[in-house]
Amino acid sequence: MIKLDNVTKVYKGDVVALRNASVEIAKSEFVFLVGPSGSGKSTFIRLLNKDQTPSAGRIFVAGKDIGELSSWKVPYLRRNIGTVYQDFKLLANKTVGENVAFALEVIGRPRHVIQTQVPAILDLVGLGNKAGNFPHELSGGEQQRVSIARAFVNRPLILLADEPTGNLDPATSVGIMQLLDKINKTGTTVIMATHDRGIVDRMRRRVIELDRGEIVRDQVRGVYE
Amino acid sequence: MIKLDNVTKVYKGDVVALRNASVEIAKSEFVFLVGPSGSGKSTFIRLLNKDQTPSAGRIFVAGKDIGELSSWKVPYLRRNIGTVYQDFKLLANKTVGENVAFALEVIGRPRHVIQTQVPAILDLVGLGNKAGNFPHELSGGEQQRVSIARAFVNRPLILLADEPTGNLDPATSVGIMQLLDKINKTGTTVIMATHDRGIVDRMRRRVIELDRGEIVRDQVRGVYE
Amino acid sequence: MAIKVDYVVRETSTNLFRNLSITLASILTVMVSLFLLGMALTVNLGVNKATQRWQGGIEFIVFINPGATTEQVGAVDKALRESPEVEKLTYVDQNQAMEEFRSLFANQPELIDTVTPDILPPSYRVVPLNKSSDTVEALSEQYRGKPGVKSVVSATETIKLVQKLSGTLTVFMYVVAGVLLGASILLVLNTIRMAMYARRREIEVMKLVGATNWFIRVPFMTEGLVQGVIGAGLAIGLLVLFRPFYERIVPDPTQFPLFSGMVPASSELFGIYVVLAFIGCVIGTIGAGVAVTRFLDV
Amino acid sequence: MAIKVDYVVRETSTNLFRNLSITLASILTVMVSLFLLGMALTVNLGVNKATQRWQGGIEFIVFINPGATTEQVGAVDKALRESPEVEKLTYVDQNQAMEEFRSLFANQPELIDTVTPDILPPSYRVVPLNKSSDTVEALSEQYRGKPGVKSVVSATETIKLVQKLSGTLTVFMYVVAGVLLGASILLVLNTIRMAMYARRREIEVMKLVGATNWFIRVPFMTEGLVQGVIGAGLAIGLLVLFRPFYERIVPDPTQFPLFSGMVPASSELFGIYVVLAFIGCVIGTIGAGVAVTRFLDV
Ligand SMILES: Nc1ncnc2c1ncn2[C@@H]1O[C@H](COP(=O)(O)OP(=O)(O)OP(=O)(O)O)[C@@H](O)[C@H]1O
Ligand SMILES: Nc1ncnc2c1ncn2[C@@H]1O[C@H](COP(=O)(O)OP(=O)(O)OP(=O)(O)O)[C@@H](O)[C@H]1O
Ligand SMILES: [Mg+2]
Ligand SMILES: [Mg+2]
Repeated sequence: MIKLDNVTKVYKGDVVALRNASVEIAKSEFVFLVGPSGSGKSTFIRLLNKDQTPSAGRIFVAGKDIGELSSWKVPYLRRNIGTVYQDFKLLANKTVGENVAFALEVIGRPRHVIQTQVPAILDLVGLGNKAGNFPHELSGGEQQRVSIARAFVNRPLILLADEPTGNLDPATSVGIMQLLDKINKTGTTVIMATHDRGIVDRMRRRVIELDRGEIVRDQVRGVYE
Repeated sequence: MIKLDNVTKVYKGDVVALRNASVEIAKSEFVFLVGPSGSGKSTFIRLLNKDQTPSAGRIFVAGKDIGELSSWKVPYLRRNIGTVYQDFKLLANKTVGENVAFALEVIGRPRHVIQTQVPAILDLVGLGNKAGNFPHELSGGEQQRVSIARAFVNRPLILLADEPTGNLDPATSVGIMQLLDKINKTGTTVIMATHDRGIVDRMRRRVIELDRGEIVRDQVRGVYE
Repeated sequence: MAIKVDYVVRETSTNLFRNLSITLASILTVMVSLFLLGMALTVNLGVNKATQRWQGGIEFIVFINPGATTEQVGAVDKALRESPEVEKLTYVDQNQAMEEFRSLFANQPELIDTVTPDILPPSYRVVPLNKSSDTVEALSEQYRGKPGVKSVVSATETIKLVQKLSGTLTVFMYVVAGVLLGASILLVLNTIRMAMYARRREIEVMKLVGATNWFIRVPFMTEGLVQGVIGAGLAIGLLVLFRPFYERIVPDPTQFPLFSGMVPASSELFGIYVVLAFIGCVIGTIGAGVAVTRFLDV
Repeated sequence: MAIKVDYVVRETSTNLFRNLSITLASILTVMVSLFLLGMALTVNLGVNKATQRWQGGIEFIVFINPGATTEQVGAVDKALRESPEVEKLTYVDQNQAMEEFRSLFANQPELIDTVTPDILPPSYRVVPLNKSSDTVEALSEQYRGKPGVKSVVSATETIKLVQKLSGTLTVFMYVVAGVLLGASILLVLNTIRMAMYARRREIEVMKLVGATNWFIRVPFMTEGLVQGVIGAGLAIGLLVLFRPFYERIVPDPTQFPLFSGMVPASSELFGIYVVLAFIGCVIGTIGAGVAVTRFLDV
C-alpha cells in the first residue's frame, strides 16, 4: 500500500527531518509513529499526501510513485488519504458541519449523501450538538475531533493521523482509539503519530520509532519505548 | 493573587462553559486544572487575562476586579500575565526570535535587553538554533515551546499554561515541567490546564477538576483522578 | 470535474459581502473609468457629427440652388476646378446631403420626415491651398452671388476652435479613462488577490483536503466578473441619468446652431453602452484571471 | 507609552511591501484624482485669467487713447454714463490695466518689464441693458471713432463660447476629481482595512500579548499617510511633466490671442501643488484613521 524507498527530506537551513527512510506498510496495517519532538513524525506523514516533497528517494502509494504525479492529479491522491493534522487545519469561515461536508463537496458527492453522512460522523466523535458552531467556538479537543471526522467522512483508503489525541483527556482518547481501531478493521490503513505512551503500550501494534530523522526501530506489536 | 467569585460563563447558544466557580489561588501557588475535553479549562484560563469576560460573577487579579478595568488598561494587565495558549497563537509573519522579542518590545524594553534575554530563553526551551525560523517551519512541539518561551520571557507575576505539553513527547515534557517548577519557585503563580495524567500524578500539586463547567474537586497535593 | 453552480453562487456571494467595502471601492473605480470613457465617446461622437462638413481642412462650402440649371452648375464647377487656389474639391449631391442631414438630426426623427433629398442643396466642399483667413475670404467671395449659387459658408473661428478644443478634450478624456481603466483592472486584480491572501490559510487547507485548483479558483473569478459587470452597469446607468444634463450643457443650438448635432441619438448611445458593458466584463475577467493564476501557481 | 520610531518604520515598510500591488493601486488612484484636480484648477485659473476682462456680462470695451485730452475723455464718459442702454459701466485706469497685464502675462516676465502703466490705455467696460448681438453692435458702433477713443472691442462669439465650454469643462473635471477623491479615500481606507483583515489573527495575538491599541494602530496609520503623500507627490510630478504638453495644446496664442493668458505662471502653479500635497496628506490620514478606528473598536 505504502512504500518509502530511501527517502530523505532536508528543509531549508540544512535541517534533515528524515534521513534514508525505507519502510513498507501493507494494506489494513495499523502503524504507530513515535519519537521525540522534532524527530520527523509530521514530516513523514506530510510526505505521504504530497504536502511536502522528498529531497531524495521515492514514495509509492497504492503502487504509484507519487513523485511522478502531475500536479493536477494531486487532489485525487489526497481524496484517497484522510489526514488529521497536528494543528487541525479547519476552515475558519465554515461551521463544523460545513467543514466536514467540504471533504464530500470536493469530491462531488450529491447533497442528500452529505446531509446524512455529516451528522452521522459528528455523532460518532461526540459533537452532534456542535454542527452549527465555528471552529473558534470549540475547545481544543473538540476541534481535534472535527478534524478526525473530516478525515474519515469519505472513507479513505488510508488514514494519516498526526497526534490525534494530543488535546484529548484520557477517556475521550480511548473513545477515539476505539474509533480508529474500528476504521482500521474495515480495511483502512492507519498511520498515527503519537506521544501517548499509554495508548501505544495498550494497543500493541506495529511501532516505527524516529530519532532525529532516522528510523531507529520498526517493531511488530511494539511498545512506546 | 487570584480570586474567582461565583463566576459563570455562558457562550452563545446556551453553552455553559463555567458554572458558579469560586476559587482562590495564593501567590506562588502551582495549580493543575484537569477535566475532560470541553469541561471549561481553557475558558477558566481565558477569563483570567480578560480574553473572555464572565457572564456573571467577579474576578480579582492582584487584588483588582478586572471586570472594572477600563479597556485601555487591559494590555497592562496582560503584561503581568504570561499565557501559553492551547493553539500557541504565534505571529505567523515573525520569526521565532521576533515572536519572543515582541513580548518585550510591547512593554518598551530597550534593545540590548531584548538581545540578551531572547536567546537565553530560547536556549532554555531547547530552540537556540531555531531563532531565525518562522513558526510554520517548526514541528508542533517546537511551536509549543516558542509559546512557552514568549509567555515567560518578561517574568510575569502569573503564568497561565493551557496544555503546554500536549504536543510534546514524555522526555521533553519532563524538561518543560522542570522549567515550570523552577519558574514557580521564583515566586510566579502557575496555573496549568492538562490532560497528562503522568505529570499530575508525579508532581502532586493542587488539582482543580472541572466537569461540564463545574468545579467538582479542589485538592491539595492531588492526582489526575 | 463538474463544479456545482450552487456552490459557486454561495461562495461568490459570501466573498462579495464579506469584503463589502473593498468590493465597493473596486466597483466604483470601474464605474468611474467606464463613465468617463462613455462621456468621451459621446462627446467625440457629437463633435464629429456637428463638424463633419468641416473635416479635412475644408474652409468653405458653396451651396448650389436645388433649382439651378445644368449650365449654371457647370460654370461653378468649372470655375472651382480650374482655380489654382483650390487644393481639393468634393461634390456632395442631394442624396449624400440627405445622408448627412439624417445623421446630423438623428435625434430628431420628426425633422427628418419633413425633408426629402430634392429640397436639400447639393454643395461643393472646398479645401483651399492657402489657409490664411484673408485669402480664404477673398476666394469664397468670388463664388458668392454667382448664378445658381445659393450661398457660400465659411468655417468660422468658432468651428475651428470647437474642433481643436474638443479634439484636445476627447484625447484628454481618453487618456484619463485609459489610466483609470488600467487602475480598475489593477484594482479588481488586487481585490481578488487580497481576498485570496486574506484567505490563504483556507485555500491551503482546501488544497490539502483534495480540492482542485479550479474548485478554488472559480468562485474568485466569478467575484471579479461580478465586480466588472456591476461597475459597467452603474456606469451605463449614470450615463443614462446624465443624458438630459449633457443635452442641457451642450451650448444652446439656437444660439450656436453648430451644436444641434452634438446631442447623440439613442441608437448611437446604445452602441456605446454595449461597448462599455463588454469592457466591464473584460476588466473583471482579466483582473480576476491574473489574480487566481498568479496566486495559485506559487 | 512611547512607541519606538524604528519599530514603526520597520512595520510600516514591511506592510507596504508585503501588499505591494494593492498599495500601488491605491497610490495610483490618489495620484489620478489629484492630477485631475490639479488640471481642473490649472485650466480654471487660465480661463479666468484669459477672460477676466469679459466677466460679469461685459459685452464691449471702449479703450481710451493714453494721450487723449481731459475734455475728450469727459465727453466719452458723459456719453456712456448718460446712455439709457448701458446697464453698468466700469472704468479701468492705467494702473489697473497694468495689474491686469501683469496677471495676464505672469508667465512672460520679460514682456512685463517692457511695459509701463503710461503706455497702457485706460478703458470703459460696458455691460449693456440689451444683450442681443445686433443692439450691442449698434451701441458699440456709436463710440468707435469718437475723439479720444483708441478702439472699441466687443466680446466675440469665441470668447462667450470659451467661457461657457470651459465653465462646463471645469465643473465636469471638479465633479470627476471629487468622485475620484472620494474613491481614493475609500481605497486607502480599504487597503488599510484589508491589510488589517488579512492580519486579523496577528492583531488578535498582539493584543493578547499586551500590545496597546496605539502600538498596533500607528504602523497602519503611517502606511495610509505614506500612500497619500506618495500619491500626491506623483500627481505633482505628473503635472510638472505635463506642463509643456498643456502649454502646447492651449490653442496657439498667435492664432487665438485670447489664450495667451491661459498658460499659468510658476508661482500660481506652486500654490496649486501645495493644495494637492495637503489634500494627499488628508486623504491618507482620514482613510487610515477611519480604518484603524473601525477595525479595533469591534
Ligand atoms: N517547513 C519547514 N522548514 C524548515 N524546517 C522545518 C519545516 N518543517 C519542519 N521542520 C523541521 O524539521 C524537523 C522535523 O519536524 P517534524 O514536524 O517532522 O517533527 P515532529 O516529529 O512532528 O515533531 P513534534 O512531535 O514536535 O510535532 C524539526 O526540527 C523542524 O524544525
Ligand atoms: N467562543 C465560544 N463560543 C461558543 N462556545 C464555546 C466557545 N469557546 C468554547 N466554547 C464551548 O465551551 C465549552 C468549554 O470549552 P473550553 O475550551 O473551556 O474546554 P476545555 O476544557 O479547554 O476543553 P479541551 O480540553 O478540549 O481543550 C465547550 O463545549 C466549547 O464548545
Ligand atoms: Mg509533529
Ligand atoms: Mg482547552
